[in-house]
Amino acid sequence: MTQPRMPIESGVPDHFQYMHPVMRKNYGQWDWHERPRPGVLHHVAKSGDSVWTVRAGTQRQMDVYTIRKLCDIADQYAEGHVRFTIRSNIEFMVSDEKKVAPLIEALEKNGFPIGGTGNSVSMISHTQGWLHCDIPASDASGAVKSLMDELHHEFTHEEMPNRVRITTSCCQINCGGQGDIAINIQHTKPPKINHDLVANVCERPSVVARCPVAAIRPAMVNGKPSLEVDEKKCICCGACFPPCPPMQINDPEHSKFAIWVGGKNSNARSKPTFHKLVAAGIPNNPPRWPEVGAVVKKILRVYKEDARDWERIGEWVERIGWPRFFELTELPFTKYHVDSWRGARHSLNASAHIRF
Amino acid sequence: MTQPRMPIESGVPDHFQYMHPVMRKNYGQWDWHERPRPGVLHHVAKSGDSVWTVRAGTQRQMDVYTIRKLCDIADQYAEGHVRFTIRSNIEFMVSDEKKVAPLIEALEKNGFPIGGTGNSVSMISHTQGWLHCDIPASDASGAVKSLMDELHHEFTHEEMPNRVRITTSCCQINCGGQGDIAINIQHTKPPKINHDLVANVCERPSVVARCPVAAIRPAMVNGKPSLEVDEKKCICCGACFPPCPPMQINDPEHSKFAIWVGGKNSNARSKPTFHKLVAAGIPNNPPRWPEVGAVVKKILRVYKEDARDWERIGEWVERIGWPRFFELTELPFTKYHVDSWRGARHSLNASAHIRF
Amino acid sequence: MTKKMHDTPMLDQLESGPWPSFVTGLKRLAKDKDMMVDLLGQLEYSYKTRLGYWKGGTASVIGYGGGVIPRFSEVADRFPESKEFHTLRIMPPPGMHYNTDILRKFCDIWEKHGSGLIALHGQSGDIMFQGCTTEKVQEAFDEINELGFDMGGAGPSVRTSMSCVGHARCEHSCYDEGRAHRSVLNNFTDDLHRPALPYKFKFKYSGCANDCMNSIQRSDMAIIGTWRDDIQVKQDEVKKFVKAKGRKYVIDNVVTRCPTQCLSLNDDDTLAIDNRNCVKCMHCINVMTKALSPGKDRGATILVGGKRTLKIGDLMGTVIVPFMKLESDEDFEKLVELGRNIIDFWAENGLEHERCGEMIERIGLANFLEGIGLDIDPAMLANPRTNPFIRMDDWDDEAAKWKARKTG
Amino acid sequence: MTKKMHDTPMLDQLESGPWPSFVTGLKRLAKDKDMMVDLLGQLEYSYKTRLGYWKGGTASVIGYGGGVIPRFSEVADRFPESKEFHTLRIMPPPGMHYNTDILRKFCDIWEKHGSGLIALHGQSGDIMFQGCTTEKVQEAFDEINELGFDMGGAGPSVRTSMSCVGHARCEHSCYDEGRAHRSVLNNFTDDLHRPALPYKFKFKYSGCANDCMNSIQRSDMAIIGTWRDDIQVKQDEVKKFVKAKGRKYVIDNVVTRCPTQCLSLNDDDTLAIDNRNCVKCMHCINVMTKALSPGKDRGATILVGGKRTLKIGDLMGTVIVPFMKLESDEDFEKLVELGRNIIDFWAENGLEHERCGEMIERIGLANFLEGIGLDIDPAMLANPRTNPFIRMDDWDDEAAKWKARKTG
Ligand code: SRM
Ligand code: SRM
Ligand code: SRM
Ligand code: SRM
Ligand code: SF4
Ligand code: SF4
Ligand code: SF4
Ligand code: SF4
Ligand code: SF4
Ligand code: SF4
Ligand code: SF4
Ligand code: SF4
Repeated sequence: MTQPRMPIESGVPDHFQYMHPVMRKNYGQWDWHERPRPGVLHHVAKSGDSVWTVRAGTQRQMDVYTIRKLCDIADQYAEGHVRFTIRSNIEFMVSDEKKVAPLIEALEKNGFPIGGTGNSVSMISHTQGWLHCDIPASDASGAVKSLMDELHHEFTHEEMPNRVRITTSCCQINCGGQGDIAINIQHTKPPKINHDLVANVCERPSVVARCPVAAIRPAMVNGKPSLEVDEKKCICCGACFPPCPPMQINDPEHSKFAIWVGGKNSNARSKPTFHKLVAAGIPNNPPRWPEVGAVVKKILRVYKEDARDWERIGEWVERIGWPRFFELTELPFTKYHVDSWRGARHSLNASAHIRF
Repeated sequence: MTQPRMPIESGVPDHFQYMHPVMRKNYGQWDWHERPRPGVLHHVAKSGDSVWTVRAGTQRQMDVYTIRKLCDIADQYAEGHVRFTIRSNIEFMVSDEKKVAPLIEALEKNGFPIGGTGNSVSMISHTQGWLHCDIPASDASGAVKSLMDELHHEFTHEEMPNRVRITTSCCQINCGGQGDIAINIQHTKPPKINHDLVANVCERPSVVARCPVAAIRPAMVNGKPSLEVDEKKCICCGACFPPCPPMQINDPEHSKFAIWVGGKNSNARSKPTFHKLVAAGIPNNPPRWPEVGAVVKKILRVYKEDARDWERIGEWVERIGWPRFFELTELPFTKYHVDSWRGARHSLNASAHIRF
Repeated sequence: MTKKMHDTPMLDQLESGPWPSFVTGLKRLAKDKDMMVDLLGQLEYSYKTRLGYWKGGTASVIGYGGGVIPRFSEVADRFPESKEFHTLRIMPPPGMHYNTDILRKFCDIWEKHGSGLIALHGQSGDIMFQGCTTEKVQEAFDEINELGFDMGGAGPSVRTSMSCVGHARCEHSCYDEGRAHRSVLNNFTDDLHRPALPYKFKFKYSGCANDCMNSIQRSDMAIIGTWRDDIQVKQDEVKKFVKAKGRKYVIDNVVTRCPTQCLSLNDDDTLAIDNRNCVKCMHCINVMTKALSPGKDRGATILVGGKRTLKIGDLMGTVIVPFMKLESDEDFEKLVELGRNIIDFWAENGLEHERCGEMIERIGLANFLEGIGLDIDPAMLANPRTNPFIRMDDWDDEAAKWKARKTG
Repeated sequence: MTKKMHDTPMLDQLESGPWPSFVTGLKRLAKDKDMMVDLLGQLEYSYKTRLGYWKGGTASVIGYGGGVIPRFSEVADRFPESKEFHTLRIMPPPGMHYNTDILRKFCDIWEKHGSGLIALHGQSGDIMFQGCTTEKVQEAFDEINELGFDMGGAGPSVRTSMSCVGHARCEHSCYDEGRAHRSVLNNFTDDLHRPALPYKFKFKYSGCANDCMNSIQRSDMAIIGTWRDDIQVKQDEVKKFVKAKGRKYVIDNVVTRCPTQCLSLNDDDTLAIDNRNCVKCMHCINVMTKALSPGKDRGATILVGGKRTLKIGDLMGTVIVPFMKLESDEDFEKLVELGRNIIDFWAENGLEHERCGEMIERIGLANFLEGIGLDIDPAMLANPRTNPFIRMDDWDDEAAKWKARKTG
């Protein structure tokens, strides 16, 4: 037997080797930019150099044929360099404005939508779902595809008051993070325990420790060491499931979708904010999740009509107030919107500020 | 023996019987007001009636001679009616503008300062202290008198950016409430327990329950039931002292003053806010507490110079930022300013918003 | 009468300076009252040793469980004449209006039965007759009571209440504070006079969001005036104001200060108001008192749970009724009933020494509202929850309730 | 190669519509790969039953403890060819720049050893080579590694990092994100490849406060560009902008949107900036990209503790270094050292499965700062404490420290 190959612990590779030459040349020396049209950025360096970027949507989970197709386009119409954005959009850089139109044409012909810039709805942050993850209650690829189909116009046009960043998460862990709109699985029933498996599969003390509300107790069931859940305490968060798969939280019926709005990571104008619950109890309905799409589109429509330029969704609601948000979106307001977690008092209206 | 007299449970008396007739006549029908000079309000009713109010400071804890003197003035220069404000200022109402000047003259001659209106520093909210309370670590009457002596000019003039409402509290219970500036006792050492007395005086279980951090345990000391305090946990709040006087929290040396700014009850512009710690470790130094006065005056001076019209102290700091507040006031910033209580995360800077 | 004054070198220093001196007042009383001679002595002793020397105990009047704050001296051996120095808390009229006649009567009674020291007023609003022996408490109270004044609150009870001058002299007032104050409090005299609640419960009444009574933070139930329709604008007065102060002043001090950016100064110096987004904060009305006034459809917002700091940290009151009309007899009855429901629920569910706001923090606002039979409303929130930590398997039922309310 | 496709009526519906379809991609791969035939079968089965069928297990490469996400099918009896479907997480270059050459090489390797499915990129930034048997993991990795790419993070370790396009193409960029990214990460390869920390630890790099990497909320340590001096203004460009857009547009969209009201449009259409109160939020610069730019004295703000929701609720990162220069070699070494100190302290004091932010919440920011040897600063706070619940008998010493720092 040969020596096993030990990894070359090279870490993060050098980016300059792959970077478009104009970007490399003007690294750290950019001056300003403009958006000639949706999906296109024009950056001007202090040296006077320009680079045009064309941004296109992808399905993220790409087969090699799709990637090669994108490479072909890059080689033929761009200058052989691409980059990807945090939202799995692909960007082609060209140093000559004339190359922009043919590039766009090639991309569109091959089914890649051009957009995602400025005040558009960009690609939805994508997680794993049934395709790969071991804990999902829904699918990410399918849900994102369905939603992006519906939001195609909003991706390819810049008609929103400000950019809209949507995230999805296929379990309550929320690998998708905060979003202007976040579409997240919300379990609504405590886990059902498969007692036969607990003894073998779970480290019981660490599962017990994982529960945020101490609802899990070690217990003997049918003479075997297992666990039991205090269903009155359980907040159905699913935290017990990854370390202990027999604590089955996923349920075809009772794992629902919840929709949140007003998450914001940027510091522009207002400080970053977390997203807030606005709708729940939405069925997990593959392959196209029409009920989810309906709520998202309703929120987007109202935002588009009512918000001022540069107002992100959360900033807009902050100005018009939550009562009006629920009125305009016609979403039901329930006791579940009222925070009951630690520090809930910070979310109450501790003022006489009310809009009527 | 005669029958004991049972109380007439009359409750809150009718206010109309004591109200100035012009106010009674125009009850609920006022139209607008102006402040012709500091300490004087002119209210105009929809009927066209006017009432002039002259506001004067008092020592709150008044001897009957002082009260009778005020009554004499009211009878001679006003129209026999007065009211008191929430800040123990007295108000004389007259229906004729001509009466204002003589009234002011009489009040001033008798040592009652005219002011407390508009953008002045009004009378400090007054608590009991050593004069009457069973738990004070300082005196209220003396501290308020000393401070108001120093702030006399600010009471009689309207030179602040907005009104300034100062509160004092002679123990950490804080009967004085929130203030633009709050001057509160802050204990700095855990209570010393007088074990001999505990058995007789304290209901031990309720004292244990009163401690916010569960630092008190029942214990046997010298064979007698007593209590012990976990000094590592104890936050020196003094909550155990009222129900259990042997838990001596008051200390001539270690009960210090702390100063807080930015409390605001009104909803004008910004929502109401709590005051925030800015200075501590200030000696409890009767009879004139000069160190307290020095800090308060420093804060007021900077506020007066730097704030914009209508900005309350908290709103001003919110705009200029806390680093600049500490810079301008030259108050030391310490780790104790960093919240360590439940929900402390809400007080951290969860943004990249920083002024340099 | 003749007792020699103690040396009070520290207190003496408090006789100088421009502010009225309580020490001068105490000394004047001490001329006739030995009790005050020793009180001054004890106070000087406190100043010197930097410690207090009062302790509690019992003192009361027949028929009532509270309202007298008993004080016994721990240094009575040195200062025997002030060994008892109790305070009577007496409820003031709403708005703290008096005529000289009633004040003089108070003075006479207190000169006769007490120390002669009266605090106007305590931080909860009471007239505090301070300094009385156990023996004299009853007589003093009887005479005060005969004047039409009643005992205030102390202990775990409904407490004395305060209301702003409001309707009596303030153009901002959105409801009759005095009527609300008396309607509610005089329905709770039993809970006020006979302490039997988990802890204290305070009502405070402010006629508008300026909240001159600090109600949001210093009362368990705050009644704050507001309105639902448009701000009343006298555009001619706006123009005059702009003319007098200048456009820049108006923009910098009014327009840009609106918390929801709903003001805009038109080119013709009139003011445009986006009333839909006005949060009734009062600022613009405060600045332009002649030109602007609250709307005509007035009432109050009710907030619950304010208190100071011990033992979970300060609490602001938070909205539980966004708007309540306060005009008809029925309206005021509803207000009383609301207070009653809250106090009943809290009396049943509050722990010992747990204020209403602390209970709400413990059980959650939604449960509290359910307990007192109120519907939830988004106006009660700064924002909906930001965490998913909640079991909501009956979402559909809850959603249906909202829809029924909206259509019904 | 020849395995018959399963019926996938539900997935088939995802082939329509304007957005690129992953199903079409999977089907294309299935033409050559039986693994993908069964993968589609299992996925359709998930769609039908609305349940997932993957479980964890072990898969790794020699020399590393993490970076492969092992997936074994629970329905391998029905779909045997995809019974193993592991993912290799591979670290991208900063800014995710590629040329077609390297992408094509990835495709070739993955076509050979894996399923042919590559995700660009994972939410943590990894290139995810998805779908590999246990057997092939090593070979695939070896070839990728030979291209100069290294394994990403998984498990309780330092994780793969992301940095914005920044210096490469963005005029807002306040420091060299790529350099910072590589300097730090490549000093933590051991902690990245051999999971031995309490939990995951993520670094993210954004060149300015727009935070295009979501670093504040999605990383344990966020490095966000900023500046200390005045915003650079080209007043002639301001004038052009005002001319093009109109004064009203500029006032409504720039001036009134500044969070600290430090902008004012002069009468001559130039812009006045109160730089002292500017909080570097980026808004005005975003709107007037040609006229305004960050100042010249640039660097970064460091925030620590961001993460998503379990188990105490979402945490934002909070400031621990208001400003750090990032220019010289020493500056970057200091950044690495800071990361090292934080990770060391957390490794020692964090509980199992406790993120750094959760630890800070538990022990308090002041203790954390002391632990890592940083001085406190008011810029770290939204506001000082509002409660008095703290023992501070060594206030004087602490005050002296501040004074020494200020004068020293
Ligand atoms: C390419 C990308 C960075 C990268 O390295 O990949 C990027 C690039 C730019 N961002 Fe971004 N942002 C990118 C993700 C983000 C994100 C993160 C996200 O999408 O999850 C945010 C934070 C969103 C949030 O708050 O949750 C983000 C918040 C901003 C903002 C702040 C907007 C605001 O008002 O809140 C700006 C400023 C602006 O556009 O005015 C900005 C501005 C820009 C500029 C204009 C910077 C520049 O001068 O080059 C770039 C072009 C933007 C455009 O699309 O018009 N970028 N930007 C990312 C593109 C994502 C995509 O494909 O859609
Ligand atoms: C007399 C009094 C009510 C009473 O029933 O006793 C009162 C009376 C008025 N207040 Fe007040 N306020 C009174 C205590 C308060 C308090 C409570 C306190 O002092 O602790 C507050 C809340 C302070 C806080 O936020 O903590 C208060 C916050 C206001 C405000 C809001 C100011 C702001 O911008 O935040 C206004 C509006 C204004 O003046 O612009 C106001 C306005 C007024 C007006 C102008 C209302 C009117 O039109 O008549 C009255 C004359 C004010 C003046 O002094 O110039 N009043 N006012 C109180 C006088 C106290 C004193 O002797 O100093
Ligand atoms: C007299 C007064 C201060 C003054 O000089 O004005 C006062 C004095 C006392 N207060 Fe107070 N409080 C007074 C208004 C307040 C206020 C202000 C208010 O009502 O708006 C507050 C803050 C608001 C609140 O309710 O939270 C206040 C919060 C407290 C607390 C803390 C309550 C809490 O829930 O945290 C205590 C402690 C307790 O009750 O256990 C307290 C306890 C006390 C006791 C009874 C101390 C004790 O346990 O023995 C003091 C009796 C002093 C005495 O010898 O007369 N006092 N107390 C005020 C009542 C006079 C009156 O009836 O008008
Ligand atoms: C693959 C990926 C989603 C995707 O499709 O892009 C992902 C997938 C998983 N995440 Fe994640 N997370 C991914 C980015 C994130 C992010 C976003 C980020 O990094 O910016 C977050 C939120 C930020 C954060 O760190 O809080 C995130 C928060 C979590 C958490 C919650 C951590 C917490 O402290 O609350 C878990 C649970 C855990 O680690 O115990 C988790 C756990 C997982 C696990 C390992 C589930 C598990 O326990 O088995 C998932 C493996 C899926 C799979 O089969 O590959 N994942 N995860 C992302 C990583 C790809 C990559 O390496 O590039
Ligand atoms: S959100 Fe949940 S199910 Fe989806 S990839 Fe992340 S851990 Fe897996
Ligand atoms: S679902 Fe969450 S709350 Fe319920 S038992 Fe599991 S970990 Fe605990
Ligand atoms: S603040 Fe404390 S010491 Fe002062 S009166 Fe109130 S309870 Fe007594
Ligand atoms: S002072 Fe406060 S924290 Fe300390 S033992 Fe007493 S009640 Fe507990
Ligand atoms: S609270 Fe409002 S109504 Fe009452 S006195 Fe103050 S300003 Fe007038
Ligand atoms: S009352 Fe307040 S919120 Fe309403 S318009 Fe005036 S300033 Fe704006
Ligand atoms: S974070 Fe700032 S520097 Fe980086 S790409 Fe976004 S806008 Fe440019
Ligand atoms: S960067 Fe933000 S805070 Fe600074 S001047 Fe511009 S808008 Fe104001």
